[in-house]
Amino acid sequence: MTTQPVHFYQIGSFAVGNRLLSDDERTVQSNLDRTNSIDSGHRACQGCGEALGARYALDAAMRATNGQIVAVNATGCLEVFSTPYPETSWRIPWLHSLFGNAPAVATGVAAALRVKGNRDVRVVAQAGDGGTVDIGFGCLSGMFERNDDVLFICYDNEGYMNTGVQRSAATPPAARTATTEVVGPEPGNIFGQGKDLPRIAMAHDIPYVATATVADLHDLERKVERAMELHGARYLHVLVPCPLGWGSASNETIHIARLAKESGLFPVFEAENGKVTSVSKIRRQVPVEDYLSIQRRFAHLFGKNPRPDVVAHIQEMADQNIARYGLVDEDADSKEMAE
Amino acid sequence: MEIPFAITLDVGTSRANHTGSWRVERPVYVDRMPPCNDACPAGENIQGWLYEAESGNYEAAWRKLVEENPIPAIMGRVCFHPCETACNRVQVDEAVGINAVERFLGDLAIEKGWDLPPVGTDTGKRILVVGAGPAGLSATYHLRRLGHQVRLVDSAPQLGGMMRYGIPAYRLPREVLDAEIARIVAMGVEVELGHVVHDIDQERREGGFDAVFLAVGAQLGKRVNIPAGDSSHIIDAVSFLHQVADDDPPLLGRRVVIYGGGDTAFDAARTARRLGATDAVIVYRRNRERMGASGEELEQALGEGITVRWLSTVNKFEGDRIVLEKMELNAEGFPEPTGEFEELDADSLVLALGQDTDLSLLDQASDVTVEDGAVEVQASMMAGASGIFAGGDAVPADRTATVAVGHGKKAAHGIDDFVMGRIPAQKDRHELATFDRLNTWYYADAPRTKRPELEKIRRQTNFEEVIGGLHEDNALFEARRCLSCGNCFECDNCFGVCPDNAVIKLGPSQRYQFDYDFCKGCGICVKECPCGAIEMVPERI
Amino acid sequence: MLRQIEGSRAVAETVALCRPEVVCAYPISPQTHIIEAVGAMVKAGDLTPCEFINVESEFAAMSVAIGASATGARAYTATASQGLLFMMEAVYNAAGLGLPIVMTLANRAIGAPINIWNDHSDAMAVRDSGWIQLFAETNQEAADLHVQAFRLAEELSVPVMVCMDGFILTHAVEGVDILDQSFVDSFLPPYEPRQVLDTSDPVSIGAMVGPEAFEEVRYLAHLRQLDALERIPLIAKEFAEATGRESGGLVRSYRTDDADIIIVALGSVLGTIKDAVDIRREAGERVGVVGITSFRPFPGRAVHEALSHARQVVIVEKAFSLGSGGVLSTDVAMAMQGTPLTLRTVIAGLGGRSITRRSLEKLIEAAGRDELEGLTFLDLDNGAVERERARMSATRRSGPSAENLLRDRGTVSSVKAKEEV
Amino acid sequence: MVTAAEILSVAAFGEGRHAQAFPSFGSERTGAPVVSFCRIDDFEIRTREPVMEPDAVIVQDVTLIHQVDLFSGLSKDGYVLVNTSRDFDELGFGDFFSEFRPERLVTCPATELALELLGRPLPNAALLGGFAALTGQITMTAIDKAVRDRFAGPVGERNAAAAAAAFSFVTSKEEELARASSD
Repeated sequence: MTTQPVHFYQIGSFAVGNRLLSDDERTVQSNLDRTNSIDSGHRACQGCGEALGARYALDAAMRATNGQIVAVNATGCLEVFSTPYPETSWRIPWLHSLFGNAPAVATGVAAALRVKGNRDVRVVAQAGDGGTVDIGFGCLSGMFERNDDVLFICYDNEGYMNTGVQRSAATPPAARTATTEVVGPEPGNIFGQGKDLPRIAMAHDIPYVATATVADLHDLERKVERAMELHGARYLHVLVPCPLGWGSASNETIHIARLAKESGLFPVFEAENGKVTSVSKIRRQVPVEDYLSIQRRFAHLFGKNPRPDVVAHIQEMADQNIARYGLVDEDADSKEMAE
Repeated sequence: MEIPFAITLDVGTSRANHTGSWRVERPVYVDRMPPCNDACPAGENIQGWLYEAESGNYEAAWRKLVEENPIPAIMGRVCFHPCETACNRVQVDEAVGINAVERFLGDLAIEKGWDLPPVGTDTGKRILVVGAGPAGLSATYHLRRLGHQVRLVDSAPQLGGMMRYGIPAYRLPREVLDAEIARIVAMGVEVELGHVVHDIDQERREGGFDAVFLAVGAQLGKRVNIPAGDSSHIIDAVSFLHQVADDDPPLLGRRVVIYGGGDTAFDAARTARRLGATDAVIVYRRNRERMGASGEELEQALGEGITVRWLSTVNKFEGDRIVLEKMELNAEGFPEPTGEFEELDADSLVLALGQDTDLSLLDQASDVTVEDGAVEVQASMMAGASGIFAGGDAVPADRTATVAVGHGKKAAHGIDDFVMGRIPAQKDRHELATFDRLNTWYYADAPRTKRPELEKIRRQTNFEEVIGGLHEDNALFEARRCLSCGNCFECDNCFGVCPDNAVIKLGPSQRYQFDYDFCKGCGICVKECPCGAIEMVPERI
Repeated sequence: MLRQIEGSRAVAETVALCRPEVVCAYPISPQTHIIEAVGAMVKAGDLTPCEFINVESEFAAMSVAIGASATGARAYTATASQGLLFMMEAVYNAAGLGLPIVMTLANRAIGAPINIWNDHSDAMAVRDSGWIQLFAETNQEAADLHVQAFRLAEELSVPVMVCMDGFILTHAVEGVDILDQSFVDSFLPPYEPRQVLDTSDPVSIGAMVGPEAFEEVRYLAHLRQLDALERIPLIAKEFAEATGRESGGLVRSYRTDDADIIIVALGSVLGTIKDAVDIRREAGERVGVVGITSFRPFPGRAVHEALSHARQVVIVEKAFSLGSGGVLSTDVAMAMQGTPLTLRTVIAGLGGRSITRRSLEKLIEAAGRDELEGLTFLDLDNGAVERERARMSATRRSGPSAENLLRDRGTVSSVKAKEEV
Repeated sequence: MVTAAEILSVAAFGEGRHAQAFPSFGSERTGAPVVSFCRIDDFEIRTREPVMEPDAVIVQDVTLIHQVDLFSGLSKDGYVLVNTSRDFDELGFGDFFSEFRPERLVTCPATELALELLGRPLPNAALLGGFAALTGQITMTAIDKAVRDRFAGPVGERNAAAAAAAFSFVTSKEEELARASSD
């Protein structure tokens, strides 16, 4: 009974680590010997969710493969802030080619490793949402369709942040960006269905598709580890809030990611071979207002001329996710304990 | 490999870029005062000993506990645990069962025969402690640890004061009481029982004591004038309970009326039931809300078949009938007579209307102020400048054993300063770790399946001994429910959530430190610290 | 072994002899036969170990090659025309990263109007990308150049493009001597990457370089191109000694010793030009030919030496820079600075227009009479042009020129032709 | 047609001569009107221009003759082989070939022979057999070998048979003509 799972209830259950856990039960991030695949001195903004997400994901991948990781990077914030000559923050073999071709470059790396009989080294490709859902979309779909042995990670901050916060196909409705200004009768980003890449990826019937946020490290690391157990094309979509682009406080990054999940706006789940195999239930459900109202990119929905209609519309989107993935569980606690 | 110029770079080189210079605020680690510690009259470092208990290190936990309070097994039973009322966890699900864990640790210590910490090196100072109740025993313990010799006197034949003569055995088994007292006595204490001090100055002079601690308690049951026939049997609760404790219980008959609404009234009532009374009726002039005793006690009493007559006073007691007058509360909430009467069959009436202190021993004492039956004391618990200290029920404060234990500790340190000629050191308290400073997301609720069991145990704690306390596993569970308010419990959150790897983990129980070369001051660590043990402070720019 | 085979087949088999480890395929005429043949060899297990990857675009083809090359694999692909333009960004990137990829470019025109036939517009569009560009005159040379290309690319860590005229060479069936494996293995050592993604020695490849170093990076790349000017002739020489074949090199001269008119050109048209030259020589004209094999790096000195003794140089180009003129001509002009030489540019064979020996003879005659203008378009249908210009000036909505021109031409039946005679 | 030119070049190559075959490059779809060329020479062939003045024209698809100028550049001494079961008059050339040498003009039902011997309307091999018979520029042996190189096994057999059939068809036609003119 003393060995009852301290893990996921009681003191600091959801924290990164827990001194009461044995080493092998600990997250990668709680370990002194974590690789810090992306090291200090990078030029990301204060509170950058992408810098955090990248370290989380790659450190986990490093542990899962005993350090046998090669990373390919699309152009974007992550690439620019990590490798401005003469300094790089990467501690792993890393290749940047172009904005739109990361999946294909990764295919090439994987092919080279395969042809050289190097089975241990695994390939991770990473890009922001622009490099994934927009300019890199063709190559990504091709990589999926060929089922190349690549884990592709999208760090989704819902816009082109590196170029000064412009709209991408991952920008949510009503959000203000430099190319969807808050002017005219329908301020902010126009309503569209957006590109739901995780579901598009699932439609390729690839071995593994998962979503995660920087707010739940345990979940993120588990998913990276699962992805590394599998071969073929795998896709991980990580929500990484951007204080600069979202107009949020630098210390809110994780909090906002959490609200995105708890409101249902960002469903966290995993799927194998095109079928959903698990979802992270909402633990403390919040209305979308809680999420929207602390981001200046949505300020116009609550300002002088508030737009309850738009907020309601966004709430509908959240409710649709909740229904689609069954995010709300009557007995959330015990569910969460069961996990 | 010889790498191409500029296009290709050697790994990790960005550490040359000290992004700490971007910072306008810096995070710093702090320790805050947890509300439980803050609320504990005995000044226990509750968060501290729970921290040890969490890892199953019970002896360390117990040792931390007895730093402040030498009688945890007793307190784990009789304390009304204001700590749990203050506990921040109330706002997550429900309070941590601190009292239950305390009792568990106390009992375990007795079972394992752990010794109290060693006595301090002899200072040659002699201290007289008058009264061997919780205050006296607590003072004795702390004085011995400070290296002073202690003479402990009490008028009663046994040590324990009200813990023995006021609190019934079903709440505090005598073997527990004896065991914890014996541990203190074993520290080397001159004990004289059945000794009544008449003149404190004389006693001090003759004994050559450097200081005196008065912990005489309040053993005189208040009496009121109730018209009664000669045959009618009236007794005050203090005497009643004392006689029970002496195994010489008075005969009260089958129908007992207890007059009063405090803890003592309930102790008396429940004791009467245990002595065979079929009807034990508590008569109280106010209503439930204004009752002195804890709701917990009321529940337990009602559970035992005791009945309460609210808003009633005893008007007279003739033969086997008591006449009650109905009362009503006025605007200020004071009870006023209504002129309505009713009758109640009774064989005896127990008066539980509060206690008075016998301070006659101070009559000769110079510059000691006694105001409505209590000794005026300063922060150091010294009454005047004479080296006479007082605590427990003898001074104006809540009359609980826990308060008394706290007084004893405080007085011991006051006495220490006094006899060693030290100016009392000003202890600055940490800022309070309020709930709003916590990030409770990181604390999961206990699984629903587990809760009933825990609640049962929490309820049992102050209840009949026939039902035991926590056992090791659920004690561990309970301890681990602690939020560690305001004090780092090494959850690695700051270490993990820093986007700049600017937190250095120092290893087990070494906590962390910030790497200000790289910390950009984003503040995520502060926001995501579960227990609020980090704060942002402006940089000097 | 000498065989009568299609040019694409000859190239495919030679590429296979070079043991490429990763080959990316995306179909576009007239390159398709090459990649099909390589794919078949991989699938049949005749080329192994090799990963043959069917990609979703040319952009992906070059990107896959980039990833493979950076991981230490010998990478190959082929493309043409629009395909090259679609992969353009990656083409520059491969060169910028110094990855020794070899690519066959089956030269083809660029639309609109869409046109699948041969000219050199595609090669010219990427001449500044940092790739070495070698032009093949025959299928034999096209095949041989690939072996030299891999050697050169890997020695210098620079990507190499072997340009061969679409259809004219790729689809022509003629005698080609296919090298044997043992020779290729001895000529082309295994790929030793200059930089590689290696978990035991990690580096970050593809950093962002700002103003403080970008110019130096570019200059260093330029110096590598100059190194290539040294290596190309040596590799060709070594190749010639082993095979007895004059394949590759920087420039090749034909009957220029006493020539006062020299025709300069790239690729397969050189054969027809040589025939025309022989005929004009019989008529007593002192005319010769200089073929340029290495277009990038441009062998300025070699060109200067080959031409300086002539009186007039006529550059026959299968591409031109609209609004300016010849592309090759500009490079030649740079090489001939300070000489009294007369330079004439002739644009010919655009979009697959046949360059006939007849027309070339006329051209040479005209040159001999000093009648060539600075810029001439060979066999241009001036009538059609004039009619279209008239249409355009007459009506705003005159419709697309291409279609109008076709309508002008119409089709002629055998019988009608006869009647017109 | 592309295949025919290629096989012819291979046949010539087989006889130790230089040969060059290439299509008039068009879309890769079969069926689209295609012209392809073959040069045979005793010296290296350098030119890349299309054949402007053919010595012989083989018409595989007779329906084209009224759409495209098939015979431009063909000298009066040129050879013409048309894939049809009809004769030139029936094709409606009128006096188009009046100045040509009649023994160098022949029609041959290559497609019908192919259908008969291959079971598929692929007249290439047959036309080459006819060409060998008509021109004597290439031996039937070389054609036979080239055809068998191009098509393996039974398919090769049948194509070779079709070529042979056409060869004898044209040969006998030529002999008829010779007799007729000698009469």
